[in-house]
Amino acid sequence: MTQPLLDARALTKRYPVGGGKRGAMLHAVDAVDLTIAPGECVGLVGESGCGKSTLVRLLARLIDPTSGNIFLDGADTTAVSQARFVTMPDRARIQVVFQDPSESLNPSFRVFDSIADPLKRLLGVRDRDKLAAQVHRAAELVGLPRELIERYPHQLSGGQRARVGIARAIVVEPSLLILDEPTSALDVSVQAIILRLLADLQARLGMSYLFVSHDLNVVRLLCSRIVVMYLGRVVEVAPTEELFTAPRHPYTRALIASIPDPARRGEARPRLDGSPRSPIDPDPNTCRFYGRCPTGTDRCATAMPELLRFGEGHFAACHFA
Amino acid sequence: MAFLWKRLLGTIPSLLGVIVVTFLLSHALPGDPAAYFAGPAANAASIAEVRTKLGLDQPLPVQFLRYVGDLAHGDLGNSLTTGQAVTTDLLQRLPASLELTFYALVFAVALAIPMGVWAATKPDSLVDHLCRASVSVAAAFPTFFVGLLLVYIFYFLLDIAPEPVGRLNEILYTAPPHVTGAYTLDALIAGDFATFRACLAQLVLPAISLGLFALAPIARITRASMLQALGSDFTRTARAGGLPRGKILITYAFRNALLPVSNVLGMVFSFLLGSNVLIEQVYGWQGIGAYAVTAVLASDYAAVQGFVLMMAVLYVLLNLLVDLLGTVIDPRVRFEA
Amino acid sequence: MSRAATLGRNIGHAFGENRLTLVAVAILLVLLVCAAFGTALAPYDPLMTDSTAKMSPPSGLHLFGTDALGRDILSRVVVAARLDLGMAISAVVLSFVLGLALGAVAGYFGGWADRIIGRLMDTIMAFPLFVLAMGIVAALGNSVLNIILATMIINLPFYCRFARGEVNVRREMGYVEAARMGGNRALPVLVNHIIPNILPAMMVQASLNMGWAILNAAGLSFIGLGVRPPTPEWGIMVSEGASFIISGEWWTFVFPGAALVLAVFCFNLLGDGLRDLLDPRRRV
Amino acid sequence: MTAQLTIEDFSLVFRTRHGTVRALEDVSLSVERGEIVGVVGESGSGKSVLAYAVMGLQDAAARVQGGRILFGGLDMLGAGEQALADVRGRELAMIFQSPRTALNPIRKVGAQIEDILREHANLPSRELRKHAIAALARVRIPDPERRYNAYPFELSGGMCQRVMIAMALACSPFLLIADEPTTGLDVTTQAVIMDLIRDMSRDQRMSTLLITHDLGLAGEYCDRIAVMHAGHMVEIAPVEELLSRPAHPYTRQLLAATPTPRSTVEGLVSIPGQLPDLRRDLPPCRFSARCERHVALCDEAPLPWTSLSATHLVRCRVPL
Repeated sequence: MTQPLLDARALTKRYPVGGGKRGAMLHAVDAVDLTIAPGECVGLVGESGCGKSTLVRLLARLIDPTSGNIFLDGADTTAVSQARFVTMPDRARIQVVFQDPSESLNPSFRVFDSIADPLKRLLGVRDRDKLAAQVHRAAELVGLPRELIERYPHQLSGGQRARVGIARAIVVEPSLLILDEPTSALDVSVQAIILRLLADLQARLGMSYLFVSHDLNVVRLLCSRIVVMYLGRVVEVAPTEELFTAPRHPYTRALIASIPDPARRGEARPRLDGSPRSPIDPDPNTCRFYGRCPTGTDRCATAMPELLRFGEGHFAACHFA
Repeated sequence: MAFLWKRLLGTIPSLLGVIVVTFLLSHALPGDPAAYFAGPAANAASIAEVRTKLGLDQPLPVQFLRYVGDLAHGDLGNSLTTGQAVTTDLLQRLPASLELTFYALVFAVALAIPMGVWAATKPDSLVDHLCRASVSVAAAFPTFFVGLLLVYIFYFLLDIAPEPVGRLNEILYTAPPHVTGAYTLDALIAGDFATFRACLAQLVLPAISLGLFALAPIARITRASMLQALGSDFTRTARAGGLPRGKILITYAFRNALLPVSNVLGMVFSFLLGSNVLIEQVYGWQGIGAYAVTAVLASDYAAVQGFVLMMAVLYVLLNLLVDLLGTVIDPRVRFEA
Repeated sequence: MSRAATLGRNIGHAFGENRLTLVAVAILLVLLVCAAFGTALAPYDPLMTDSTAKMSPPSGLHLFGTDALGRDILSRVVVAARLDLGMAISAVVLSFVLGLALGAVAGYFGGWADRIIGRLMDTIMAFPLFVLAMGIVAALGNSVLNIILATMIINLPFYCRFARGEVNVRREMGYVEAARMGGNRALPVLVNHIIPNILPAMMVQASLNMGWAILNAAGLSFIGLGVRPPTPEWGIMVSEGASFIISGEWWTFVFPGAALVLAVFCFNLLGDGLRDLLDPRRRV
Repeated sequence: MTAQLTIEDFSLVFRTRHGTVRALEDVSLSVERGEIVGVVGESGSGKSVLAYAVMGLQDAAARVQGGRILFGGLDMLGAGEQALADVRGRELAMIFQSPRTALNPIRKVGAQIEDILREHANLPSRELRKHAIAALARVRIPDPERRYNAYPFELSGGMCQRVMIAMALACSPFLLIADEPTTGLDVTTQAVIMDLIRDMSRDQRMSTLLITHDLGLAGEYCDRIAVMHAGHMVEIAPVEELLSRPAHPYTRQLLAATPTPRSTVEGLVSIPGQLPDLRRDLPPCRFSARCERHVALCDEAPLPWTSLSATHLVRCRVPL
């Protein structure tokens, strides 16, 4: 097997909460393992509050993990703090496209400056002509018309802003592009354009993608493998088709059953009711899904299920998978 | 009850900060306090004696402990001008200031809240514009200038207000027997309505001058938060539920609008207590503000420090009250504790 | 369309719609001219006493009348603009800069820096602010410089808290995280990406705060702190005139008081106008 | 069947500082007893404006330009504020998106339901609490007695939406308007809430108008779907027919742009161009500038409705 591009091991992030209960910790991300091969496109799904955003920020080295390591081409990036990582050459290799295009661009920067800033900072491009050439090339790649380059974000439409956000991320030619719900704020007609653009870019530039979304229908379009998170933990990893046809974890099943689908009108499908357990100081010996799970038994309350292999690239963390 | 205790404990850092600052102020005095306290006729020996007596030769932390120890005994030192203990002086004059501030606050709130609500229910109407204009104008007038203008107009020109000689014209009336220290209240307790009216008459102009400056922020925030509440999603829900207008206006909009209003009350108290000093000066009011001004001008440091400390403690307590009011209005605050 | 043109249109809009703001700006310019060239503009020497013209009411000779020492009140009011506006502007500028710096650090880094700065500001806010200013001037000594310092200190929490809040909100926004992804260290993120975007709102705060700073400085001199007679200053002039109310010589306190009101009112109007300009709901 | 709600040639504009926005033009739609009708469109299509207009809750800047809205026998546009308030909450109810902010944050949810009951249900005061708890129980809120005393901030988003539904259905209305009721909720919660809305309307023979941007969602839960584009209603048809044989070019493209469990990224169609600026002069067909089937006839006003069948209407000169 080739060396993965990104290899996260036992990644954990905890936040202290509120003064009252001294020492209480919010377990945002709990011992997550994740690998992404070069040129691979991995999807990450889960409900809000499941730790997707925290995991994205950890992998992007915007925050430091409480414990665990992130290897990039075998080199441990977590050996230095994120404050120092900012100036390392590897910084350019992981970039993020952020969720809301309207707040992911600096309102006082022109499009040109937004795209040029990482070039100057990360690659040290100073020469004006070279800078302009690279900015224009990135803009062209994302299909941004030339006349928009000198505009401010508030003069652009949502779709155009999304393109600028992508251009800014790919201009430094990253190896891994993390897409954090890149289309959730867009209308479907614009979403379709952006999704096609992303597929096209990946084919042309050969980057790896980590595509984060709450919409399984969107994730499956681009990704060959999908990671499902629940309350800070990975509960299932599987190749896309297999995840949809043979989901192992009860949460994944409920998630798939919840996708609105006119083809299955009126069918009685399993519903997932209630709300997740508290992420604050959860019992390490209880499955996080216990209590909401349709199949949970006493065993789930006393032993945390581990991720077990169920086939080629298919893992699930459930005693009854 | 848990949140009550939490709030009470929460004032401790503030009080501590206040004590440290007043201590630092007294030790940032230019020149030698010992020489100052020893008086003009002192020689080197007597100054040294005073220094030892006051503990000024000790290191700062020791002096601080001593300062805190004195405070714990209610000892704020002696005033040079009155010759009495500063604590006695201040406590004697405090009711006068509190009474004035209270009436000013009542005046401001009673006028500002209906004004703000009215303006918000008719945005961009004449009423709204008049409200905003008058509020802006009121905010621009220095309290001391308003005080003087009112005296000039209502006392000198129109002669309908009593002479600004403080709480009571003692040539015509005698002060009511001391119970609470607030003259209007004491006069009522004594059943002396003539004195009560006289006290009230004396209070009208200073209370209005003082209250006018508090009017603007309260009216402004009432209008703004009322507008916000009326435009909020939950007001829309109430309308979609076909609730009557009065219910929407009061139970839904106004109760929510009160939250930001109670939040600016802290700032309003800061204004009121500060401006109190100026108004007492203008009206010859025998409160702690006027006392402080005299002390400042006479370089009576112990009195000034005592005054600053007392005002700060008063302010911290008032803020605590506002905080508790907030918890009554907003369940979210209660549950945080 | 360039951003400058958009801004220009917005400014035109705000002023066109709100003539009052324009008037306020014009009056402020006049006051600033008085502050800059007061001595040259004033018809008389503001300190010159004239025993033949004590307490003369406003007339063609003395538009604002004269005071108890026969000094021309108009000249004194005009010349005082420099001191009054000077004290307020320097105090506001100081607290703006210091408050922005402290607030930005507290808001961006959080942690213990935030706790220390927050505690410091809480301590200042624990006092009724005018009372604290009195205490500071009384302790540090009776001088104009100390009035500025005291006014600066009591205004500091407003700027610090405002900046902290604004920075804190932006810290997690996409464009700031993108700037960090793009290789910006903490300082460039703050200076290039965050602060330029909060400056406009801070300026509005400053212009709204200016009137209050003027009132504070004038209030301190009214009770006899800081400025000493015979220096012309609005607060102290009102205070000097106060003793003549009972005898009806209104001009001695009305004109300097009116100057104060005018200055404060105009700054408040300017602040309101600027706020409308920035308000996203009105900008569309 | 009798129509519970009839909207006929309804037009509405917003007067703004920057010109008059022609938000809705000649919109017609009817909702039968017990029917679930979806109004689908992208942002800016006017679907929410329509919902608010039906409730009589439109913005102060809105001006009705023409048409009628009939609810039962009541002319909603001509009715006074008092008549509207009588109907709202009792016969006509609405639920909103972002349920957390749509509930009064400082009032117990039980009290908020009681407010509605007190106003419309004609119950003695001591019965209110019992009925409020029953309303909570009806929307399958576990432990309703305890939830009665909860404040909105103590409940999850999904739970708040159930409270909203309980409030809306407290007086068994004839028509429920649901404006993007599941936007911002997780997909699992969305399914639960939508099932609930469907079951409640089936059980009580209540008509439902579902406003959504999600064709998939409307496709699963509605009987009929109306598609809106730039303030026009462009197509109305029963669900199966609309999804399998869309007649309006916009509907077809919208369908092709919406990812389903069977779509591929190559198969995704993107709709060229943008929504027209509703403040400008507009052609009779507001989709014409984006339409590949555009012919000269399209620019001739007025744009008629074409009936493809008794139930399938399309507003296009050259339907598919």
